[in-house]
Amino acid sequence: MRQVKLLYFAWLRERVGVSEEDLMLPAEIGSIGALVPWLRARSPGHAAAFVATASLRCAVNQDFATPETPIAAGDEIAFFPPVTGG
Amino acid sequence: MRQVKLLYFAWLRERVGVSEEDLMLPAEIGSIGALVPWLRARSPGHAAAFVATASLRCAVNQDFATPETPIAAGDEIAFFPPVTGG
Amino acid sequence: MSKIRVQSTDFDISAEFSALTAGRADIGGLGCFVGTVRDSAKGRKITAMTLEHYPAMTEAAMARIAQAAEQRWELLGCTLIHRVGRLLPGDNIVLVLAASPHRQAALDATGFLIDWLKTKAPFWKKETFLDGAEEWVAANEADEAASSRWA
Amino acid sequence: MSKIRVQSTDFDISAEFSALTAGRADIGGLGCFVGTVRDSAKGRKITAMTLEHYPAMTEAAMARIAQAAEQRWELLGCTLIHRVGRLLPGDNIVLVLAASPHRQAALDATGFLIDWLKTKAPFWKKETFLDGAEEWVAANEADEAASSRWA
Repeated sequence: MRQVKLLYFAWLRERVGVSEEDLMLPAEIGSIGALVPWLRARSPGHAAAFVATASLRCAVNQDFATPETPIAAGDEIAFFPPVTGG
Repeated sequence: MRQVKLLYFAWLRERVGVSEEDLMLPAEIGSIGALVPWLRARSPGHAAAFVATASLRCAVNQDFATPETPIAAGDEIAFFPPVTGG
Repeated sequence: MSKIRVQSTDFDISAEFSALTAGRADIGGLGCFVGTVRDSAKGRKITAMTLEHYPAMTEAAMARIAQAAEQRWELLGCTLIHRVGRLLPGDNIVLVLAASPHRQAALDATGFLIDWLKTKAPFWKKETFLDGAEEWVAANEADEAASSRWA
Repeated sequence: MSKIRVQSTDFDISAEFSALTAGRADIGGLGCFVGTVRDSAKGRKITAMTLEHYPAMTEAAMARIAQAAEQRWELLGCTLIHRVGRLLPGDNIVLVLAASPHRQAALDATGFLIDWLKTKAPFWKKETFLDGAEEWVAANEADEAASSRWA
Protein backbone atom coordinates (compact mmCIF):
# COMPACT_ATOMS: atom_id res chain seq x y z
CA MET A 1 0.00 0.00 0.00
CA ARG A 2 1.27 3.49 -0.87
CA GLN A 3 -0.23 6.79 0.14
CA VAL A 4 -0.75 9.38 -2.61
CA LYS A 5 -2.53 12.73 -2.83
CA LEU A 6 -5.24 13.08 -5.49
CA LEU A 7 -6.22 16.53 -6.83
CA TYR A 8 -9.23 17.33 -9.04
CA PHE A 9 -9.85 20.49 -11.04
CA ALA A 10 -12.71 22.15 -12.95
CA TRP A 11 -15.63 19.85 -13.79
CA LEU A 12 -13.74 16.77 -12.56
CA ARG A 13 -13.58 18.40 -9.12
CA GLU A 14 -17.29 19.22 -9.27
CA ARG A 15 -18.23 15.65 -10.19
CA VAL A 16 -15.94 13.93 -7.66
CA GLY A 17 -17.25 16.37 -5.05
CA VAL A 18 -13.93 17.16 -3.38
CA SER A 19 -10.88 19.08 -4.57
CA GLU A 20 -8.40 16.67 -3.04
CA GLU A 21 -8.15 13.38 -1.14
CA ASP A 22 -5.37 11.31 0.38
CA LEU A 23 -5.67 7.67 -0.68
CA MET A 24 -3.88 4.39 0.08
CA LEU A 25 -3.31 2.59 -3.21
CA PRO A 26 -3.11 -1.23 -3.38
CA ALA A 27 0.25 -2.49 -4.62
CA GLU A 28 -1.20 -3.60 -7.97
CA ILE A 29 -2.10 0.01 -8.95
CA GLY A 30 1.29 0.83 -10.43
CA SER A 31 0.49 3.37 -13.13
CA ILE A 32 -1.96 6.14 -14.04
CA GLY A 33 -3.61 3.78 -16.54
CA ALA A 34 -4.36 1.32 -13.72
CA LEU A 35 -5.41 4.06 -11.30
CA VAL A 36 -8.25 5.45 -13.42
CA PRO A 37 -10.56 2.36 -13.39
CA TRP A 38 -9.78 1.88 -9.69
CA LEU A 39 -10.84 5.49 -8.95
CA ARG A 40 -13.95 5.09 -11.13
CA ALA A 41 -15.15 2.32 -8.79
CA ARG A 42 -14.82 4.43 -5.65
CA SER A 43 -18.12 6.36 -5.85
CA PRO A 44 -20.82 7.47 -8.30
CA GLY A 45 -19.13 10.89 -8.32
CA HIS A 46 -15.81 9.36 -9.32
CA ALA A 47 -17.57 7.28 -11.96
CA ALA A 48 -19.15 10.43 -13.42
CA ALA A 49 -15.83 12.31 -13.35
CA PHE A 50 -13.83 9.56 -15.04
CA VAL A 51 -16.43 8.61 -17.64
CA ALA A 52 -14.72 10.15 -20.66
CA THR A 53 -11.02 9.33 -20.59
CA ALA A 54 -10.48 11.07 -23.94
CA SER A 55 -11.09 14.41 -22.22
CA LEU A 56 -9.02 13.52 -19.15
CA ARG A 57 -5.61 15.03 -18.46
CA CYS A 58 -3.27 14.03 -15.65
CA ALA A 59 -0.19 15.45 -13.95
CA VAL A 60 2.05 13.56 -11.54
CA ASN A 61 4.05 15.82 -9.25
CA GLN A 62 3.02 18.81 -11.39
CA ASP A 63 4.26 17.32 -14.67
CA PHE A 64 1.93 16.13 -17.41
CA ALA A 65 1.56 12.33 -17.24
CA THR A 66 0.38 9.54 -19.55
CA PRO A 67 -1.34 6.20 -18.79
CA GLU A 68 2.14 4.65 -18.61
CA THR A 69 3.44 7.05 -15.95
CA PRO A 70 4.35 5.00 -12.84
CA ILE A 71 3.06 5.91 -9.38
CA ALA A 72 5.28 6.09 -6.28
CA ALA A 73 4.48 6.64 -2.61
CA GLY A 74 3.93 10.31 -1.82
CA ASP A 75 3.06 11.33 -5.38
CA GLU A 76 0.72 14.24 -6.01
CA ILE A 77 -1.60 13.08 -8.80
CA ALA A 78 -3.89 15.64 -10.42
CA PHE A 79 -6.76 14.94 -12.83
CA PHE A 80 -8.40 17.66 -14.87
CA PRO A 81 -10.07 18.37 -18.24
CA PRO A 82 -8.09 19.81 -21.17
CA VAL A 83 -6.87 23.24 -20.14
CA THR A 84 -8.60 26.42 -21.31
CA GLY A 85 -6.44 29.30 -20.11
CA GLY A 86 -5.07 32.27 -22.01
CA MET B 1 6.14 72.47 -70.86
CA ARG B 2 4.40 71.29 -67.67
CA GLN B 3 5.04 72.50 -64.15
CA VAL B 4 5.57 69.82 -61.47
CA LYS B 5 6.71 69.84 -57.85
CA LEU B 6 9.72 67.70 -56.97
CA LEU B 7 10.29 66.49 -53.39
CA TYR B 8 13.43 64.81 -52.04
CA PHE B 9 13.82 62.88 -48.79
CA ALA B 10 16.63 61.48 -46.62
CA TRP B 11 20.02 61.25 -48.33
CA LEU B 12 18.53 62.19 -51.70
CA ARG B 13 17.48 65.50 -50.16
CA GLU B 14 20.92 66.01 -48.67
CA ARG B 15 22.67 65.35 -52.00
CA VAL B 16 20.31 67.46 -54.12
CA GLY B 17 20.64 70.21 -51.51
CA VAL B 18 16.98 71.24 -51.38
CA SER B 19 13.91 69.47 -50.05
CA GLU B 20 11.67 70.58 -52.90
CA GLU B 21 11.70 72.49 -56.18
CA ASP B 22 9.13 73.53 -58.75
CA LEU B 23 10.28 72.63 -62.25
CA MET B 24 9.04 73.15 -65.81
CA LEU B 25 9.40 69.86 -67.67
CA PRO B 26 9.95 69.74 -71.45
CA ALA B 27 7.17 67.95 -73.32
CA GLU B 28 9.39 64.94 -74.08
CA ILE B 29 9.77 64.07 -70.36
CA GLY B 30 6.60 61.99 -70.18
CA SER B 31 7.40 59.41 -67.51
CA ILE B 32 9.41 58.88 -64.32
CA GLY B 33 11.88 56.79 -66.32
CA ALA B 34 12.55 59.75 -68.62
CA LEU B 35 12.62 62.25 -65.76
CA VAL B 36 15.51 60.64 -63.83
CA PRO B 37 18.29 61.17 -66.43
CA TRP B 38 16.97 64.68 -67.09
CA LEU B 39 17.18 65.50 -63.35
CA ARG B 40 20.65 63.93 -63.14
CA ALA B 41 21.91 66.50 -65.66
CA ARG B 42 20.61 69.49 -63.68
CA SER B 43 23.48 69.83 -61.17
CA PRO B 44 26.34 67.88 -59.56
CA GLY B 45 24.06 67.45 -56.50
CA HIS B 46 21.32 65.94 -58.62
CA ALA B 47 23.89 63.70 -60.31
CA ALA B 48 25.10 62.47 -56.91
CA ALA B 49 21.53 61.89 -55.69
CA PHE B 50 20.41 59.94 -58.73
CA VAL B 51 23.58 57.88 -59.16
CA ALA B 52 22.17 54.55 -57.94
CA THR B 53 18.74 53.99 -59.45
CA ALA B 54 18.51 50.54 -57.80
CA SER B 55 18.16 52.26 -54.43
CA LEU B 56 15.76 54.92 -55.71
CA ARG B 57 12.08 54.96 -54.87
CA CYS B 58 9.48 57.33 -56.30
CA ALA B 59 5.94 58.41 -55.51
CA VAL B 60 3.68 60.43 -57.81
CA ASN B 61 0.93 62.27 -55.98
CA GLN B 62 1.74 60.26 -52.83
CA ASP B 63 1.44 56.85 -54.49
CA PHE B 64 4.41 54.59 -55.21
CA ALA B 65 5.43 54.93 -58.86
CA THR B 66 7.51 52.96 -61.37
CA PRO B 67 9.65 54.11 -64.34
CA GLU B 68 6.56 53.66 -66.51
CA THR B 69 4.37 55.99 -64.42
CA PRO B 70 3.30 58.94 -66.62
CA ILE B 71 3.75 62.56 -65.53
CA ALA B 72 1.01 65.18 -65.77
CA ALA B 73 1.02 68.93 -65.14
CA GLY B 74 0.71 69.71 -61.45
CA ASP B 75 2.01 66.35 -60.24
CA GLU B 76 3.84 66.07 -56.93
CA ILE B 77 6.82 63.80 -57.62
CA ALA B 78 8.84 62.54 -54.66
CA PHE B 79 12.19 60.71 -54.80
CA PHE B 80 13.63 58.92 -51.78
CA PRO B 81 15.72 55.90 -50.74
CA PRO B 82 14.07 52.62 -49.67
CA VAL B 83 12.06 53.33 -46.54
CA THR B 84 13.37 52.42 -43.09
CA GLY B 85 10.53 53.14 -40.67
CA GLY B 86 9.03 50.97 -38.00
CA MET C 1 14.89 37.53 -16.99
CA SER C 2 11.28 36.43 -17.02
CA LYS C 3 8.52 37.68 -14.74
CA ILE C 4 5.75 35.22 -13.97
CA ARG C 5 2.61 36.06 -12.02
CA VAL C 6 -0.73 34.41 -11.31
CA GLN C 7 -2.99 36.90 -9.59
CA SER C 8 -6.62 37.80 -9.03
CA THR C 9 -6.04 41.54 -9.42
CA ASP C 10 -5.76 43.38 -12.73
CA PHE C 11 -2.41 44.25 -14.29
CA ASP C 12 -1.16 47.63 -15.49
CA ILE C 13 0.07 47.28 -19.06
CA SER C 14 2.23 50.42 -19.05
CA ALA C 15 3.80 49.48 -15.73
CA GLU C 16 4.71 46.06 -17.12
CA PHE C 17 6.21 47.59 -20.26
CA SER C 18 8.22 49.97 -18.07
CA ALA C 19 9.40 47.22 -15.73
CA LEU C 20 10.64 45.18 -18.68
CA THR C 21 12.40 48.05 -20.43
CA ALA C 22 13.58 50.21 -17.51
CA GLY C 23 17.17 51.37 -17.76
CA ARG C 24 18.00 49.47 -20.92
CA ALA C 25 18.44 50.53 -24.54
CA ASP C 26 19.31 47.23 -26.19
CA ILE C 27 15.68 46.38 -26.99
CA GLY C 28 14.54 46.90 -30.55
CA GLY C 29 11.05 45.46 -30.34
CA LEU C 30 8.44 44.47 -27.79
CA GLY C 31 5.68 42.05 -28.67
CA CYS C 32 2.59 42.02 -26.50
CA PHE C 33 -0.67 40.13 -26.29
CA VAL C 34 -3.55 40.91 -23.95
CA GLY C 35 -6.46 38.50 -23.67
CA THR C 36 -9.77 39.87 -22.45
CA VAL C 37 -13.16 38.49 -21.41
CA ARG C 38 -15.67 38.61 -24.26
CA ASP C 39 -19.30 39.24 -23.44
CA SER C 40 -20.60 36.38 -25.56
CA ALA C 41 -19.75 32.85 -26.60
CA LYS C 42 -21.45 30.83 -29.33
CA GLY C 43 -24.14 33.49 -29.54
CA ARG C 44 -25.00 33.52 -25.82
CA LYS C 45 -24.43 36.49 -23.52
CA ILE C 46 -21.87 36.00 -20.77
CA THR C 47 -22.09 37.84 -17.46
CA ALA C 48 -18.93 36.49 -15.82
CA MET C 49 -15.91 34.28 -16.38
CA THR C 50 -14.35 32.35 -13.51
CA LEU C 51 -10.80 31.06 -13.81
CA GLU C 52 -9.47 28.17 -11.75
CA HIS C 53 -5.88 26.94 -11.76
CA TYR C 54 -3.53 24.38 -10.24
CA PRO C 55 -1.30 26.62 -8.14
CA ALA C 56 1.55 24.18 -7.47
CA MET C 57 1.89 23.51 -11.18
CA THR C 58 1.08 26.84 -12.80
CA GLU C 59 3.95 29.15 -11.99
CA ALA C 60 6.59 26.42 -12.35
CA ALA C 61 5.20 25.51 -15.78
CA MET C 62 5.02 29.18 -16.81
CA ALA C 63 8.63 29.73 -15.72
CA ARG C 64 9.73 26.70 -17.75
CA ILE C 65 7.98 27.87 -20.90
CA ALA C 66 9.40 31.38 -20.51
CA GLN C 67 12.86 29.82 -20.25
CA ALA C 68 12.16 27.71 -23.35
CA ALA C 69 11.18 30.86 -25.26
CA GLU C 70 14.34 32.62 -24.11
CA GLN C 71 16.42 29.72 -25.41
CA ARG C 72 14.59 29.61 -28.71
CA TRP C 73 14.60 33.32 -29.53
CA GLU C 74 17.02 36.13 -28.70
CA LEU C 75 14.95 37.59 -25.88
CA LEU C 76 15.98 40.27 -23.41
CA GLY C 77 13.12 39.39 -21.09
CA CYS C 78 9.51 38.37 -21.01
CA THR C 79 6.50 38.82 -18.75
CA LEU C 80 3.60 36.39 -18.27
CA ILE C 81 0.69 37.43 -16.07
CA HIS C 82 -2.46 35.32 -15.83
CA ARG C 83 -5.45 36.29 -13.74
CA VAL C 84 -7.61 33.82 -11.80
CA GLY C 85 -10.93 34.11 -9.98
CA ARG C 86 -14.10 35.83 -11.10
CA LEU C 87 -13.79 38.27 -14.03
CA LEU C 88 -16.33 40.37 -15.91
CA PRO C 89 -16.76 41.04 -19.64
CA GLY C 90 -14.07 43.47 -20.79
CA ASP C 91 -11.70 42.49 -17.98
CA ASN C 92 -8.13 41.57 -18.78
CA ILE C 93 -7.30 37.85 -18.43
CA VAL C 94 -3.73 37.44 -19.56
CA LEU C 95 -0.69 39.50 -20.52
CA VAL C 96 2.29 38.32 -22.53
CA LEU C 97 5.27 40.60 -23.18
CA ALA C 98 8.45 39.65 -25.01
CA ALA C 99 11.40 41.98 -25.57
CA SER C 100 14.10 41.35 -28.16
CA PRO C 101 16.69 43.26 -30.15
CA HIS C 102 14.70 42.13 -33.19
CA ARG C 103 11.09 42.63 -34.20
CA GLN C 104 10.43 39.15 -35.56
CA ALA C 105 11.80 37.38 -32.47
CA ALA C 106 9.62 39.55 -30.22
CA LEU C 107 6.51 38.80 -32.27
CA ASP C 108 7.21 35.09 -32.67
CA ALA C 109 7.95 34.62 -28.96
CA THR C 110 4.74 36.46 -28.06
CA GLY C 111 2.72 34.14 -30.28
CA PHE C 112 4.49 31.06 -28.91
CA LEU C 113 3.89 32.06 -25.28
CA ILE C 114 0.19 32.83 -25.64
CA ASP C 115 -0.40 29.65 -27.66
CA TRP C 116 1.31 27.71 -24.90
CA LEU C 117 -0.71 29.41 -22.15
CA LYS C 118 -3.90 28.54 -24.04
CA THR C 119 -3.09 24.88 -24.52
CA LYS C 120 -0.63 23.71 -21.85
CA ALA C 121 -0.95 25.87 -18.73
CA PRO C 122 -3.28 24.42 -16.08
CA PHE C 123 -6.05 27.04 -16.14
CA TRP C 124 -9.75 26.34 -16.62
CA LYS C 125 -12.48 28.81 -17.51
CA LYS C 126 -16.11 28.63 -16.48
CA GLU C 127 -18.61 30.93 -18.17
CA THR C 128 -21.69 32.30 -16.42
CA PHE C 129 -24.53 33.07 -18.82
CA LEU C 130 -27.27 35.68 -18.62
CA ASP C 131 -29.77 33.11 -17.30
CA GLY C 132 -27.39 32.11 -14.49
CA ALA C 133 -26.30 28.86 -16.12
CA GLU C 134 -22.63 28.01 -15.69
CA GLU C 135 -20.55 25.97 -18.13
CA TRP C 136 -16.92 25.00 -18.25
CA VAL C 137 -15.33 26.13 -21.49
CA ALA C 138 -14.43 23.22 -23.78
CA ALA C 139 -10.88 23.09 -25.10
CA ASN C 140 -10.61 24.52 -28.56
CA GLU C 141 -9.17 22.25 -31.23
CA ALA C 142 -7.93 25.29 -33.16
CA ASP C 143 -5.95 26.30 -30.06
CA GLU C 144 -4.40 22.87 -29.82
CA ALA C 145 -3.45 23.09 -33.49
CA ALA C 146 -1.93 26.56 -33.01
CA SER C 147 0.23 25.19 -30.22
CA SER C 148 1.39 22.21 -32.27
CA ARG C 149 2.84 24.62 -34.85
CA TRP C 150 5.57 25.26 -32.27
CA ALA C 151 6.32 21.61 -31.50
CA MET D 1 -12.13 52.15 -36.56
CA SER D 2 -8.46 52.82 -36.96
CA LYS D 3 -6.43 55.53 -35.26
CA ILE D 4 -3.44 56.85 -37.19
CA ARG D 5 -0.91 59.31 -35.80
CA VAL D 6 2.48 60.65 -36.82
CA GLN D 7 3.89 62.71 -33.98
CA SER D 8 7.15 63.89 -32.43
CA THR D 9 5.97 63.31 -28.85
CA ASP D 10 5.96 59.96 -27.06
CA PHE D 11 2.84 57.81 -26.82
CA ASP D 12 1.24 56.33 -23.69
CA ILE D 13 0.76 52.60 -24.23
CA SER D 14 -1.89 52.15 -21.53
CA ALA D 15 -3.84 55.15 -22.78
CA GLU D 16 -3.84 53.70 -26.30
CA PHE D 17 -5.01 50.29 -25.04
CA SER D 18 -7.77 52.03 -23.09
CA ALA D 19 -8.83 54.17 -26.03
CA LEU D 20 -9.13 51.10 -28.24
CA THR D 21 -11.03 48.98 -25.71
CA ALA D 22 -13.09 51.60 -23.83
CA GLY D 23 -16.71 50.66 -23.36
CA ARG D 24 -16.60 47.45 -25.32
CA ALA D 25 -16.56 43.78 -24.32
CA ASP D 26 -16.49 42.07 -27.72
CA ILE D 27 -12.68 41.99 -27.86
CA GLY D 28 -11.03 38.67 -27.08
CA GLY D 29 -7.43 39.54 -27.88
CA LEU D 30 -5.20 42.55 -28.42
CA GLY D 31 -1.94 42.24 -30.28
CA CYS D 32 0.65 44.94 -29.76
CA PHE D 33 4.11 45.80 -31.03
CA VAL D 34 6.32 48.60 -29.77
CA GLY D 35 9.52 49.44 -31.60
CA THR D 36 12.25 51.23 -29.64
CA VAL D 37 15.59 52.89 -30.40
CA ARG D 38 18.51 50.54 -29.78
CA ASP D 39 21.76 51.98 -28.51
CA SER D 40 23.93 50.20 -31.04
CA ALA D 41 23.94 49.10 -34.67
CA LYS D 42 26.44 46.76 -36.27
CA GLY D 43 28.63 46.98 -33.18
CA ARG D 44 28.75 50.80 -33.04
CA LYS D 45 27.22 52.89 -30.26
CA ILE D 46 24.33 55.13 -31.25
CA THR D 47 23.61 58.39 -29.43
CA ALA D 48 20.51 59.46 -31.36
CA MET D 49 18.11 58.41 -34.08
CA THR D 50 16.42 61.00 -36.31
CA LEU D 51 13.28 60.09 -38.22
CA GLU D 52 12.16 61.94 -41.32
CA HIS D 53 8.92 61.29 -43.20
CA TYR D 54 6.83 62.42 -46.16
CA PRO D 55 3.88 64.03 -44.41
CA ALA D 56 1.45 64.24 -47.33
CA MET D 57 1.93 60.54 -48.02
CA THR D 58 2.40 59.01 -44.58
CA GLU D 59 -0.93 59.25 -42.84
CA ALA D 60 -2.92 58.48 -45.99
CA ALA D 61 -0.81 55.37 -46.60
CA MET D 62 -1.12 54.31 -42.96
CA ALA D 63 -4.90 54.72 -43.09
CA ARG D 64 -5.05 52.60 -46.24
CA ILE D 65 -3.00 49.78 -44.74
CA ALA D 66 -5.07 49.81 -41.55
CA GLN D 67 -8.16 49.48 -43.73
CA ALA D 68 -6.56 46.59 -45.62
CA ALA D 69 -5.83 44.83 -42.32
CA GLU D 70 -9.41 45.36 -41.20
CA GLN D 71 -10.66 43.77 -44.40
CA ARG D 72 -8.26 40.84 -44.13
CA TRP D 73 -8.80 39.97 -40.47
CA GLU D 74 -11.80 40.28 -38.18
CA LEU D 75 -10.59 43.40 -36.40
CA LEU D 76 -12.53 45.58 -33.98
CA GLY D 77 -10.03 48.40 -34.34
CA CYS D 78 -6.36 49.16 -34.69
CA THR D 79 -3.95 51.92 -33.73
CA LEU D 80 -0.80 52.96 -35.57
CA ILE D 81 1.43 55.64 -34.05
CA HIS D 82 4.81 56.49 -35.54
CA ARG D 83 7.14 59.07 -34.08
CA VAL D 84 9.33 61.43 -36.11
CA GLY D 85 12.14 63.80 -35.22
CA ARG D 86 15.11 63.25 -32.95
CA LEU D 87 14.89 60.25 -30.57
CA LEU D 88 17.31 58.84 -28.03
CA PRO D 89 18.28 55.22 -27.26
CA GLY D 90 15.45 53.54 -25.35
CA ASP D 91 12.82 55.90 -26.77
CA ASN D 92 9.68 54.49 -28.34
CA ILE D 93 9.49 54.77 -32.14
CA VAL D 94 6.32 53.01 -33.20
CA LEU D 95 3.19 51.47 -31.71
CA VAL D 96 0.88 48.97 -33.39
CA LEU D 97 -2.28 47.75 -31.69
CA ALA D 98 -4.85 45.39 -33.19
CA ALA D 99 -8.02 44.25 -31.43
CA SER D 100 -10.04 41.23 -32.51
CA PRO D 101 -12.53 38.76 -31.08
CA HIS D 102 -9.84 36.16 -31.79
CA ARG D 103 -6.25 35.81 -30.61
CA GLN D 104 -4.74 34.68 -33.91
CA ALA D 105 -6.30 37.49 -35.92
CA ALA D 106 -5.01 40.06 -33.43
CA LEU D 107 -1.48 38.63 -33.58
CA ASP D 108 -1.42 38.18 -37.35
CA ALA D 109 -2.73 41.70 -37.99
CA THR D 110 -0.12 43.14 -35.60
CA GLY D 111 2.67 41.36 -37.49
CA PHE D 112 1.25 42.46 -40.84
CA LEU D 113 0.99 46.11 -39.81
CA ILE D 114 4.49 46.43 -38.37
CA ASP D 115 6.01 44.61 -41.36
CA TRP D 116 4.21 47.06 -43.62
CA LEU D 117 5.35 50.09 -41.62
CA LYS D 118 8.94 48.83 -41.85
CA THR D 119 8.90 48.29 -45.59
CA LYS D 120 6.28 50.49 -47.22
CA ALA D 121 5.62 53.56 -45.09
CA PRO D 122 7.65 56.64 -46.11
CA PHE D 123 9.86 57.03 -43.03
CA TRP D 124 13.65 57.24 -43.01
CA LYS D 125 16.01 56.80 -40.07
CA LYS D 126 19.35 58.47 -39.59
CA GLU D 127 21.65 57.21 -36.86
CA THR D 128 24.05 59.47 -34.97
CA PHE D 129 27.09 57.60 -33.66
CA LEU D 130 29.23 58.24 -30.59
CA ASP D 131 31.87 60.05 -32.67
CA GLY D 132 29.25 62.40 -34.11
CA ALA D 133 29.10 60.68 -37.49
CA GLU D 134 25.62 60.46 -39.02
CA GLU D 135 24.44 57.73 -41.37
CA TRP D 136 21.13 56.98 -42.99
CA VAL D 137 19.96 53.46 -42.14
CA ALA D 138 20.03 51.12 -45.13
CA ALA D 139 16.86 49.18 -45.90
CA ASN D 140 16.97 45.68 -44.51
CA GLU D 141 16.48 42.85 -46.98
CA ALA D 142 15.09 40.67 -44.20
CA ASP D 143 12.42 43.33 -43.59
CA GLU D 144 11.51 43.36 -47.26
CA ALA D 145 11.22 39.56 -47.15
CA ALA D 146 9.04 39.68 -44.04
CA SER D 147 6.69 42.07 -45.81
CA SER D 148 6.47 39.92 -48.92
CA ARG D 149 5.10 37.06 -46.80
CA TRP D 150 1.88 39.09 -46.69
CA ALA D 151 1.68 39.79 -50.41
